[in-house]
Amino acid sequence: MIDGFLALYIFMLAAFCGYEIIARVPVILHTPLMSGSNFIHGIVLVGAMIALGHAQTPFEITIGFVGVLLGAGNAAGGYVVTERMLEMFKSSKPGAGKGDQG
Amino acid sequence: MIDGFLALYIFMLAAFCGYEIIARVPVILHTPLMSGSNFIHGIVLVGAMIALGHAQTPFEITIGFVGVLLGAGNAAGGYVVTERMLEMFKSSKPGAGKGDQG
Amino acid sequence: MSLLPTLIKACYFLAALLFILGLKRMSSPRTARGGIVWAGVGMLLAVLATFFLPDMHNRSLIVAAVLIGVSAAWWTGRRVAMTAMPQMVALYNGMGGGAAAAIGAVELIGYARALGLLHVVPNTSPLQPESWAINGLPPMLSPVELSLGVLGALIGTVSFSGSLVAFAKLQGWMDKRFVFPGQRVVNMLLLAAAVVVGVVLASGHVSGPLIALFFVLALLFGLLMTLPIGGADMPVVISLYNAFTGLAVSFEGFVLGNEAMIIAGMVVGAAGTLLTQLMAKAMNRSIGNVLFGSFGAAGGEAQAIEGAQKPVEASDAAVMMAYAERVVIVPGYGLAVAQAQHKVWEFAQLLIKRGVKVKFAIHPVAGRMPGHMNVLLAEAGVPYDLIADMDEINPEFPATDVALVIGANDVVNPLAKTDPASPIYGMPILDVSAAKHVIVIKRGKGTGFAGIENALFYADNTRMLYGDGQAAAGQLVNELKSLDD
Amino acid sequence: MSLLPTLIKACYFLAALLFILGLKRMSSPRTARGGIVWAGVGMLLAVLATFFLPDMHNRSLIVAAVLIGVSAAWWTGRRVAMTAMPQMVALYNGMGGGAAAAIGAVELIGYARALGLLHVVPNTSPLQPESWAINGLPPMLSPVELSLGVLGALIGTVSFSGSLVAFAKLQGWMDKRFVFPGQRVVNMLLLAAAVVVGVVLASGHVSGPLIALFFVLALLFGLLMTLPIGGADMPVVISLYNAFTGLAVSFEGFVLGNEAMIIAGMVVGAAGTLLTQLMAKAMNRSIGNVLFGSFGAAGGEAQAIEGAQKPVEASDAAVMMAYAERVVIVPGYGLAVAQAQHKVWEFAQLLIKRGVKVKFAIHPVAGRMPGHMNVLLAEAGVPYDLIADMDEINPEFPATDVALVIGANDVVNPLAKTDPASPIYGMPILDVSAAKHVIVIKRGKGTGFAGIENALFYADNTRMLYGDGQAAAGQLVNELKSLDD
Ligand SMILES: NC(=O)c1ccc[n+]([C@@H]2O[C@H](COP(=O)([O-])OP(=O)(O)OC[C@H]3O[C@@H](n4cnc5c(N)ncnc54)[C@H](OP(=O)(O)O)[C@@H]3O)[C@@H](O)[C@H]2O)c1
Ligand SMILES: NC(=O)c1ccc[n+]([C@@H]2O[C@H](COP(=O)([O-])OP(=O)(O)OC[C@H]3O[C@@H](n4cnc5c(N)ncnc54)[C@H](OP(=O)(O)O)[C@@H]3O)[C@@H](O)[C@H]2O)c1
Repeated sequence: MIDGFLALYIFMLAAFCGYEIIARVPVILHTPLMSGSNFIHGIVLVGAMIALGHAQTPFEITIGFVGVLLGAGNAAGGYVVTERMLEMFKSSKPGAGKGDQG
Repeated sequence: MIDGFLALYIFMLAAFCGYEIIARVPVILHTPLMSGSNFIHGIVLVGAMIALGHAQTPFEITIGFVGVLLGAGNAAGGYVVTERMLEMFKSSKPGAGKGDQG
Repeated sequence: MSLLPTLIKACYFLAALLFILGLKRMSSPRTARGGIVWAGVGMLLAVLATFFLPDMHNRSLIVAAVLIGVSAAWWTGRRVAMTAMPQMVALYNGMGGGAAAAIGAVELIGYARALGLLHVVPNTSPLQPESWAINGLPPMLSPVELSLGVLGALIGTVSFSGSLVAFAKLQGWMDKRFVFPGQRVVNMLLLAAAVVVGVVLASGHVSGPLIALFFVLALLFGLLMTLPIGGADMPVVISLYNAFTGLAVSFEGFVLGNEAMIIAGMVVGAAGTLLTQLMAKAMNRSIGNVLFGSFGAAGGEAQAIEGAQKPVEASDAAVMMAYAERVVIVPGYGLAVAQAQHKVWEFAQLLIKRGVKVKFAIHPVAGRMPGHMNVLLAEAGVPYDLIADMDEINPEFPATDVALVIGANDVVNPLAKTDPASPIYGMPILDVSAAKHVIVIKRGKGTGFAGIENALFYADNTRMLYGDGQAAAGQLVNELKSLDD
Repeated sequence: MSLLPTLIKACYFLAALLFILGLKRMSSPRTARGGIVWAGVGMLLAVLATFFLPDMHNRSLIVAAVLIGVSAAWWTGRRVAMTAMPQMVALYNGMGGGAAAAIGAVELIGYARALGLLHVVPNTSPLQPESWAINGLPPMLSPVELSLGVLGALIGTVSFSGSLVAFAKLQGWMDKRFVFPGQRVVNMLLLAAAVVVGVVLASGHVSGPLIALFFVLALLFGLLMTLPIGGADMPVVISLYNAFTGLAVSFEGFVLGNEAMIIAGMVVGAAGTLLTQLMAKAMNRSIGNVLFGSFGAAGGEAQAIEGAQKPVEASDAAVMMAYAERVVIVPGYGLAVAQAQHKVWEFAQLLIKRGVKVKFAIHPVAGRMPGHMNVLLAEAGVPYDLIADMDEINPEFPATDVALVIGANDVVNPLAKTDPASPIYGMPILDVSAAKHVIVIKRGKGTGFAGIENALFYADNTRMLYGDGQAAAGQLVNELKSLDD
């Protein structure tokens, strides 16, 4: 559907973006970043939805259903966990109130 | 020729790449970088060649010819100037021989 | 292009943009919080748009699966303790890998069906180019699509089973490392077999049994590959599988013609690969060493340590610190296990009130994940400016009266400097033994992650305060309060 | 896809990859040199590949134009003095903008011809879809292509005429700033007119006269827009036009269906925009202020400065420094004008041989382009570790015996701290007046870029050594040598 070379360009540019954005990040953010990027590949949910939406035999539908289930878990879980971690980072900033964290 | 959305994706990703690569560059490299990126858009030469290669009337051919001339100037000049500047940066590194620069 | 598909495509574009912007914000502490929200908005947009794709069947099943998946993950994600974050990330990551594998499986099975090899009579023709037009699965995949689809399925499956093993290990469901002779050879053979079957599939010879074999091999490889890796190396491995899932998503996105998946997946793939390298570097290891190394397994003869550990009472320890000028608190994995961060911060606040200069010193690999201690101390409310990193604090130890080590072991082990046979030899450590007095809180004579003795505990200026981290910190708090009364 | 087009496309892909990698390397001093070479290889690949595109006519003309353009630019680029770098960059950048505009013009004219509006009978049919298949101009452009083509032509043309003005000004061909009342309004009207004509063109109403009008308006706007800007603000403006050209190239690349152009152009567009901002920030200005501001034009009443400038002989100055313990050399634009860097470094080496501790202090905006002084000193062979930036050196001035200011003015002007009416008020400066003695080399009582008096020259501890920078440095060298004899 996408011309092979165009896909190659997009692969390359996206890879550079990801690499450049992460380069020079302090160690203390490694875990939230890992979890944040974990959330971002939760976009696989969209693909699983498309797969299930076009599945035809019961077997395909079953696999598609499991796929959507897993994808939804990735997206939702990744979000919650990342948000919880980053929330704490925020409250530790000097200047921010020290009593308002969970 | 290129699907509009695909082009949009490529525009966006390329813009991020350019931005991310330049962020956090020391002041002393601003001029060589400006000249280096000036060289890179010398790729316009390729476009001018294509335009001239498909020009048909004498008027179009004239404009195309000027375009190629200008594009070639951009590419070649940008390269020479950048290379000369960066060469000096290199020789100023401690550890590098101090007698080998022009 | 009609309106609805254009709108849907615009949503996908926005989602990709928001993901990148979000990730950018996440990589700086100042803007990190907003970053995840931006990315979240992008995800919402993309998922909502997908519901409106034309020619989607099984919509009620989709809604049901999304609702179940989201609520289960949301519920566990909200409840889980901060210390269990690494395994949760592993779990969710494995789910993503599984989803990518499932997409690949559906594609392959659909392809096989279209080839008529499975002899299933579809209720509708699989060859309906129009209905798959925008983002559906093309019934006949091009060779490039088929290859990337198979590759994505392979990577996704490995990430799936590997991440689940990582989860189980970190969760404590699988304490022992599973090692047998020739393991590495078996793993390589498994991988080779999976690749060979994959190549056959990608060349268009798609059939049911072959698909099944392919996935079984990939699952097994992910499993066996991860089993021998020690629990504490897991963060690096999880980060690697995170990058794997990203790649798998990107490749499956290509097959589906979905640019948002392609871009988001590839961004994560690259970012995750770099993160993995950075993490391994912070632990003074190489990725290869993490994956195939025998960290702490064999090792030479350890240096014998002379002397005895000298215990101290909580009351004496409290007095020492109450009348000290400078105290540096060094937290380690034990702090996380004991969830002692709140008590420790309460104790530190009491000291500060008495005029003692208190700092927290955090080693880059203290705990079990990068930034582990920062997260815990931040949770307890310790302000940023009291927290020093290794390079900052090491020169200050000679001027420190008391270094209070709580649940840390490897990161303060002087053998890292002196014993070339030690598995942690060469790792930079926090130089606590340079302080005038050292007080160590731990439960007993247990070793740390590296499983080795610690010369610090036998040093002349070291006193051991045995007990659970939280309980010991509580005792210190009480002693300090009674001093004031 | 047959083999040749695939190979050509692969070359373009490699070129885009090499451009990005090259730019990445260029942005770190350690790898910068290699970066331009990588990008150069990419360019070579792309240009060579283009020769092999099928269905290209006028090949001999193409070769001729490339050869002429390359050799002319190569020759000037090799010969030009280091101090003239900014205007050369402006010139080459203008050429790029012009080339983009020319592409746009050929597209528009071809489109008009295809519409039959110019009533030219083409010798071959303009509608031959096959012959334009890979990378040629599509005879009928889609609305999006037409719009982006027009936009690219507009931006490219503005960059073309604007850059040429910048070149002329920096080259000294146009010394005066060209200002008239209502200038800003005229400029805005010009721009508006160009945009309106552009919109008409983009809506498909393409005709010969309209195309001509469009380019004339754009040319005029670029010209008038740049004329009032002071010569010393030019680096920022050039950087902006550099970004413009990048965008123009990207858009024209879209029309031609050439991904290498799209990507390289957009990368430069984004990078150039950011660079422009960073440069303006380093000069303590905003981009808007540079483009429309009246820097140094009006200004309030300047503070009157009491006292007189006290001259000094070269021999006395040389003795002062020869017996000093610490000397800091502060170069400025005058060093570049006088090309004095080699002599100054010779002088510094003589001092070092005598045991004097010598450092060079570089202000971020010393000279006329970012990094100007670094480039010059590097050219002369001054090692990196003797060069200090502002934040590093300012605390050291009180312990400095002699600060030797050579051709610097604004960057050492204390009025930036004390006089709110001064155009440079708020700019951080090098704190030379804190040194025990200050020696200033300049030709006379000329002012610097900001055109204002400098209180430093009247300070009690300042002595003026009048003369051309290179000549004065030569005198100092001779005096120092005669001291040793
Ligand atoms: N940060 C990372 O990213 C990361 C990732 C993977 C591996 N690692 C590795 O993990 C190690 C981290 O070093 P570390 O010094 O933080 O931890 P450690 O070396 O694992 O030592 C933890 C210590 O805490 C004590 N402890 C356990 N539970 C406790 C409790 N409830 N109360 C009080 N004390 C308790 C244990 O002794 P008792 O049993 O006697 O109480 C143990 O000696 C390093 O070797 C590092 O390479 C780090
Ligand atoms: N670096 C950048 O990117 C950049 C870009 C644009 C604008 N600027 C501006 O440029 C200024 C730079 O400050 P600066 O202190 O380097 O230079 P400056 O303020 O322009 O002063 C240069 C001084 O050098 C003297 N001079 C000129 N020719 C000379 C020669 N042949 N021999 C000896 N002396 C000579 C001049 O005085 P005489 O005529 O008496 O000799 C003049 O006072 C700042 O205002 C900055 O904002 C910088």
